Amino acid sequence: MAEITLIEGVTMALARAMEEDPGVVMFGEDVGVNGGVFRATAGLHDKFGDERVIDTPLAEVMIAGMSVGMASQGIKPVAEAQFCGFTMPMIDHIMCHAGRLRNRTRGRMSCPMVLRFPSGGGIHAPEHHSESPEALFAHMPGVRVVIPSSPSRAYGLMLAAIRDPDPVIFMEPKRIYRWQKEEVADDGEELPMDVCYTLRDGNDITLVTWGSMVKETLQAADQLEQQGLSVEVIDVATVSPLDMDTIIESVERTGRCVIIQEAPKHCGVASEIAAGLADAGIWHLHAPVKRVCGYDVVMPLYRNEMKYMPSVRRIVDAAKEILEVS
Amino acid sequence: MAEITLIEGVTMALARAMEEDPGVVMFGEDVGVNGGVFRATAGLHDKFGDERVIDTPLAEVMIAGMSVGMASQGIKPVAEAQFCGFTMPMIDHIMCHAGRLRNRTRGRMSCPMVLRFPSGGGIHAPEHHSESPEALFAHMPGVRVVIPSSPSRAYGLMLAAIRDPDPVIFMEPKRIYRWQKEEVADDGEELPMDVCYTLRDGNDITLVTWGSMVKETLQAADQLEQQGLSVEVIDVATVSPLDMDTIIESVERTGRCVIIQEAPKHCGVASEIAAGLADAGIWHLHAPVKRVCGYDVVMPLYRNEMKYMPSVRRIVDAAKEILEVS
Amino acid sequence: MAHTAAAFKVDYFQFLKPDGKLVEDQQVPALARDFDRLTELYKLMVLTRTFDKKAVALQRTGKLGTYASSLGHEAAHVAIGAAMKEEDCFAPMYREYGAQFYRGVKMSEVLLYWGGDERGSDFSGPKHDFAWCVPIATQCLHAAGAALAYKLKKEDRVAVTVVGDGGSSKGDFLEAINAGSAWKLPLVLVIVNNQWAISVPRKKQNTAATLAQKGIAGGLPSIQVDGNDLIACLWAMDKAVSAARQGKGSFVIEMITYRLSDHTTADDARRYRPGDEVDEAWDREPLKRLKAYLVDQGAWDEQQDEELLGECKKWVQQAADEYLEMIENDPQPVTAMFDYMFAELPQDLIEQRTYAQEYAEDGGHH
Amino acid sequence: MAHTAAAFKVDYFQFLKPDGKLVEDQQVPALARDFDRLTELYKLMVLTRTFDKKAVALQRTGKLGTYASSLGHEAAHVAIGAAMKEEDCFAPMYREYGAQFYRGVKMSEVLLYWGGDERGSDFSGPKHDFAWCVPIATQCLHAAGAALAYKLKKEDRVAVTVVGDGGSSKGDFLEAINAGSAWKLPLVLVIVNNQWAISVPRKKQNTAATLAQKGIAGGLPSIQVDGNDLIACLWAMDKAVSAARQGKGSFVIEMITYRLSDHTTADDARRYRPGDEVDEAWDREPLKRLKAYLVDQGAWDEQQDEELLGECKKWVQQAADEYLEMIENDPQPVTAMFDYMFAELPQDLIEQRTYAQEYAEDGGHH
Ligand SMILES: Cc1ncc(C[n+]2csc(CCOP(=O)(O)OP(=O)(O)O)c2C)c(N)n1
Ligand SMILES: Cc1ncc(C[n+]2csc(CCOP(=O)(O)OP(=O)(O)O)c2C)c(N)n1
Ligand SMILES: [Mg+2]
Ligand SMILES: [Mg+2]
Repeated sequence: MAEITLIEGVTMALARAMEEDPGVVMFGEDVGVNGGVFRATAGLHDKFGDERVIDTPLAEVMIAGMSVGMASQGIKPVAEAQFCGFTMPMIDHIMCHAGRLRNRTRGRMSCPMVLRFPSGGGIHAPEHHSESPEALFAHMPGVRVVIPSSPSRAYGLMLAAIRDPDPVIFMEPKRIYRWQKEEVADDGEELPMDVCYTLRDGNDITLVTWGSMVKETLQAADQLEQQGLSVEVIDVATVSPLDMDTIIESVERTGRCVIIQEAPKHCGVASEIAAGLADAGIWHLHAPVKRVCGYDVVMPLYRNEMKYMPSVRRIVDAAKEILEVS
Repeated sequence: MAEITLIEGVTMALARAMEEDPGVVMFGEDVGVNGGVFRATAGLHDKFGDERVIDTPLAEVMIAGMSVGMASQGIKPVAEAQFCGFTMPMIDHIMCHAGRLRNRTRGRMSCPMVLRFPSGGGIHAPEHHSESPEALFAHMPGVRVVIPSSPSRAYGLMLAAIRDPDPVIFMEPKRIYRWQKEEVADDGEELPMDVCYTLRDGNDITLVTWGSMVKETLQAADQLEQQGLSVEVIDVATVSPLDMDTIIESVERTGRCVIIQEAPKHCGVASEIAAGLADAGIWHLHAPVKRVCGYDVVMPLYRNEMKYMPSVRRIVDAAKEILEVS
Repeated sequence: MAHTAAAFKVDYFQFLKPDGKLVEDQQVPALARDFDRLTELYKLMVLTRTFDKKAVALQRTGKLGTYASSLGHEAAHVAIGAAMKEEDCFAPMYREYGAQFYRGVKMSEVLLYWGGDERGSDFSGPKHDFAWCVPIATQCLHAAGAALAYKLKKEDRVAVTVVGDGGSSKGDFLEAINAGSAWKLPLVLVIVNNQWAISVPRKKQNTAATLAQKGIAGGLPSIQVDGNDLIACLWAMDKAVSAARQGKGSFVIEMITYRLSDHTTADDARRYRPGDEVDEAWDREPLKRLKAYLVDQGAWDEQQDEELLGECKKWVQQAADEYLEMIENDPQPVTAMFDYMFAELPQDLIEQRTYAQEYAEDGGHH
Repeated sequence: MAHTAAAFKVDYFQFLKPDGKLVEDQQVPALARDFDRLTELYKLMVLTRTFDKKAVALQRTGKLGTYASSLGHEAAHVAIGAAMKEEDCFAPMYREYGAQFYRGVKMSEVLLYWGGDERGSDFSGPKHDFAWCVPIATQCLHAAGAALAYKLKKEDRVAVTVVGDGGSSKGDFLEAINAGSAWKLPLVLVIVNNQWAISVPRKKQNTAATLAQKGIAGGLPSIQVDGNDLIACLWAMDKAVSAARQGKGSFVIEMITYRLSDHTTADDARRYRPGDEVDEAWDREPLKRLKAYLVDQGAWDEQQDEELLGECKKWVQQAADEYLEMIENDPQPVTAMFDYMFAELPQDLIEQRTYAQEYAEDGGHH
């Protein structure tokens, strides 16, 4: 069993899915010979050839629109947007068609496609390469939104996404593409797309996050535990549909919750989680629900990008603030 | 002083703005001779001619992208998307450029444009004519999102939007375009775009809403008041930036809050408001914060559309549920 | 060094003149003599027009929502349907009923759709055809995707899509042309140029001589035909579909016709369109000329025509009855808005569905 | 009736051959004899290449972020800048430094931008020029909007935009062509076809003979030129810009060149591109041939060339020093990410700004 990185987990799942289903094709800019600008599709072109690993013209509306067309006719496109910022032109086809085809036709048609792309900041990339648009997709009915944060979850959730009979937005946290290695068996086992993953158990406070922020959140948990606290850490992983039950169950025990999100704060996924707690979780809260988020500004160019993102200190401070409330 | 409807308030403000600033132009499909499919630009073509009331080719990406270009070069486009569903192709230019031009260039350029469109359901329109996408725009840094719900607010906020030096998304709740008449003076007075509007004072519960749902919310408030309750009703009107202070101040008094939203629930603006209460408002809450929202499904075709939308009964029941909590 | 890197032209074809006579100055395709096929299609054109009238009447009496008429487009639409095989894929815009009827979509389904009931899009006709597409021109990319799917699966199938003169300005259509070129897709892109996009006239879309020439952007063969001439439309479609099927790639056809009706029943074209323009357009309309030709050739007569009209009215009435019966006695329950969102309903939607059932009485159809 | 509705062609122009000789078979434009202009532009081409080398070196040594080289594009870029007036508007993609230098953008600003500092886009040059545009082809519609603004304001100004062979597939570019046609905009659309879009070769964008023919979709005059021939590029640009300024509408020019570098410093072109293709392309590169021509005509000599190179290196080093000085000793504070979001900062951002200041030490540049 190999020790692999998150991006290698993606690649391993893609290869596996292509092997088990001849209808699965890769579809996007530079996914072919080049193997993707991050090498997520590396090796697939060699193995599966031009007709299954398809370099497209440079046109995101086309990539999304044709994926809808292909998906409806028995091909399973795994479309790639080269970077998060370039999914914006795709929103029309995702919102108006991918998430609606089944509903529109009362089940006569469906749209089993995956749109995958590297998301988030922190790798010194140019403008529009560092956004975290999960909240936009999560607000759209009819599409699932998945964000793995470990090699094994990348593998298991990607398999689930490709096998799913409905459209899945699969966001890859590029800052942690190569952060951690993990032993992952290429056993074809998928992971469920409707549960949160509890990474660490604790009783004093619940930290909820997803994507790259799992890194800082675990570091913050370490610091808090060094101070004698017991910290629960939940990786949401599937932001739509969202498993509020796991989060509420945790907050029932801890009474305190900080939600950590890289995206801008206003109308983000963190707000949805906090809103869920303000409703079903309220009787268990001992303190305000804090959100530690990106600011409501344009993601800065790379020299200041890490100042935009929630730091370990910001997380720890927010946690301490609500731990002081008795 | 004339008694006018909400849409007439829009038209009156457009005419006024065009008179006071020769750089203001209308830009969109059918806005010219036809005066817009809802007649929002009626009369403007006659008065201001082809060069200021501009029918465009049928291309939303173009309308948004050219508006950005015009706005950066001394013209103030008031762009129209014919219906809410057709703003999706515009998101790319709004998110990637309109909201960023000033920031990108450290203030060297700016993007004073308005994107206005009829929003929401309830008028028996075809598919894609009945969406409420405010949460998508509210999540984007650098753009304001405004939704008036009365003739006077339509007039005052539209003037503010056009005069604002930055981009404004102006959503017109089409279901109440002609619901109520109000005396509105064409006095050129704008309204602030950073405050909530308290429509009714009360002490037992706060109902928070915006757009067309103001109608059902006021009716629900009537019913609750008939039962001897004192109900505060807040029209958010400007969902980004959001004036949480007014809402929190109200909930400090009432201890109870229901938020009513036509859009799907998941990651909507209602969630942002509830999250704000879960943080800064938590000590004042006597009960869970309830959200009465559209379901997380595709807006149904018109025969079932009113079943999708929050009904007066759903609002009243939610209010009663949290009023029972002591 | 200067040389011509590439040269192109767009040819225009008309075989049947407005007066019902064949053009004299050129070879007319063999199908002009295929009276069986022509009368069959003539019948469908008459049915389509009869249906159209009924639908407008239903809307006017409050029994149907907004409806997009196909008045004047019958030759173009029927030709599109007639050139396709069942296994081909059609990605329509929203008014190509003639094509859809040919392919097996039921009239009652069209009514259900405009009557605000999703079941209208669960076609009896080809299960793989796309439903009506409201976001203009997006359907062109769905057709391109379908065409690529067939090519990858080595199936002998063609995707056909339609866009309007207005929609031809949209990036989706232009990207579909480019995709057709990039992959040599079995894709036929038809522009039904009816001169108006709601109130915006053709000349405001752009100042180019033709819309067909947009195909040249991708190097696609691109032609114009008289869209009121069934023979020209069908000849062009046959040619394009068979070229696509033979692996020769994509094709653009501009069919020049005229929208004789308002844009939809929600529109009032008198606000922006001169009446005499419409009157003149009636002289060129497609049914009259095809009938004149068939009668002239002895393939049809007045009595048959009257009988046909009577039958069409009967069928249309049946469809209307079916539709009205369904929405009155078998309306979709509130749960129907949940049940097709996903193959398997997620937990949060199960809960919302249960809650919605409690409020099933609220917000009835108004 | 069949007739040709419209006919088109795309002509190709080259005046200066790779060996530095003028073509013999045709009239060469007068500017081929304007040695003052040509040497001025040659100097800028050399400066651009010198800058490029330095920027790549800075990136390789960790002092600059990802950088998009302009190696091989110098003739195309410099010609674009040289044909414009100051009051015209340039909407670049991301590597047209030659054009920008001509217009007054400073080399240190280019470095600041790729160094991850927004101040690089606060150009010293024309304040109305658009900044670099990362979302491919979106700049084409900004240029079209600018052109419409000038037209509405009756200003004598032209908007010029550039897109790549890859970007020419995108709807934004195609809609901009259509807009140029619809309003007869003072708009020049340049396709700098360098044969590659990262790893995707020109032939995968589409199978058409030229990219220029996309302009035919809007009926725009559309030509191809040798993009390594400064004279051809400048002649075409002069012609297009002056036509636009005279109210004759929009123009499409495809400049055929070659990307001699990796796509950006983040790319390794050896993964997908045959080395001999690159070697051959070096034979056609733009600097060598212009220099040979100027030397041949007695307008330039080796000694001048050496001096020029020395000066260019000096200027480039100064720019690099300025850049490094600024990012080291005058970095943007954390508050800078708030201060340009709106003309007036809303309350919630004022609060976030204050909070951000408390954490100003965190997340330093890493
Ligand atoms: C993307 C989008 N924008 C706007 C509309 C609103 N709309 C519906 S039909 C129409 C005009 C279409 O004109 P054309 O393409 O010529 O087709 P026609 O209706 O004339 O057949 C418009 C603007 C829409 N449905 N979709
Ligand atoms: C909308 C969008 N999609 C994808 C990218 C990623 N990307 C950056 S440059 C590039 C290739 C551009 O090729 P081309 O247009 O030929 O220009 P060139 O870089 O060759 O000058 C791609 C795919 C992007 N910046 N924007
Ligand atoms: Mg039309
Ligand atoms: Mg290129």
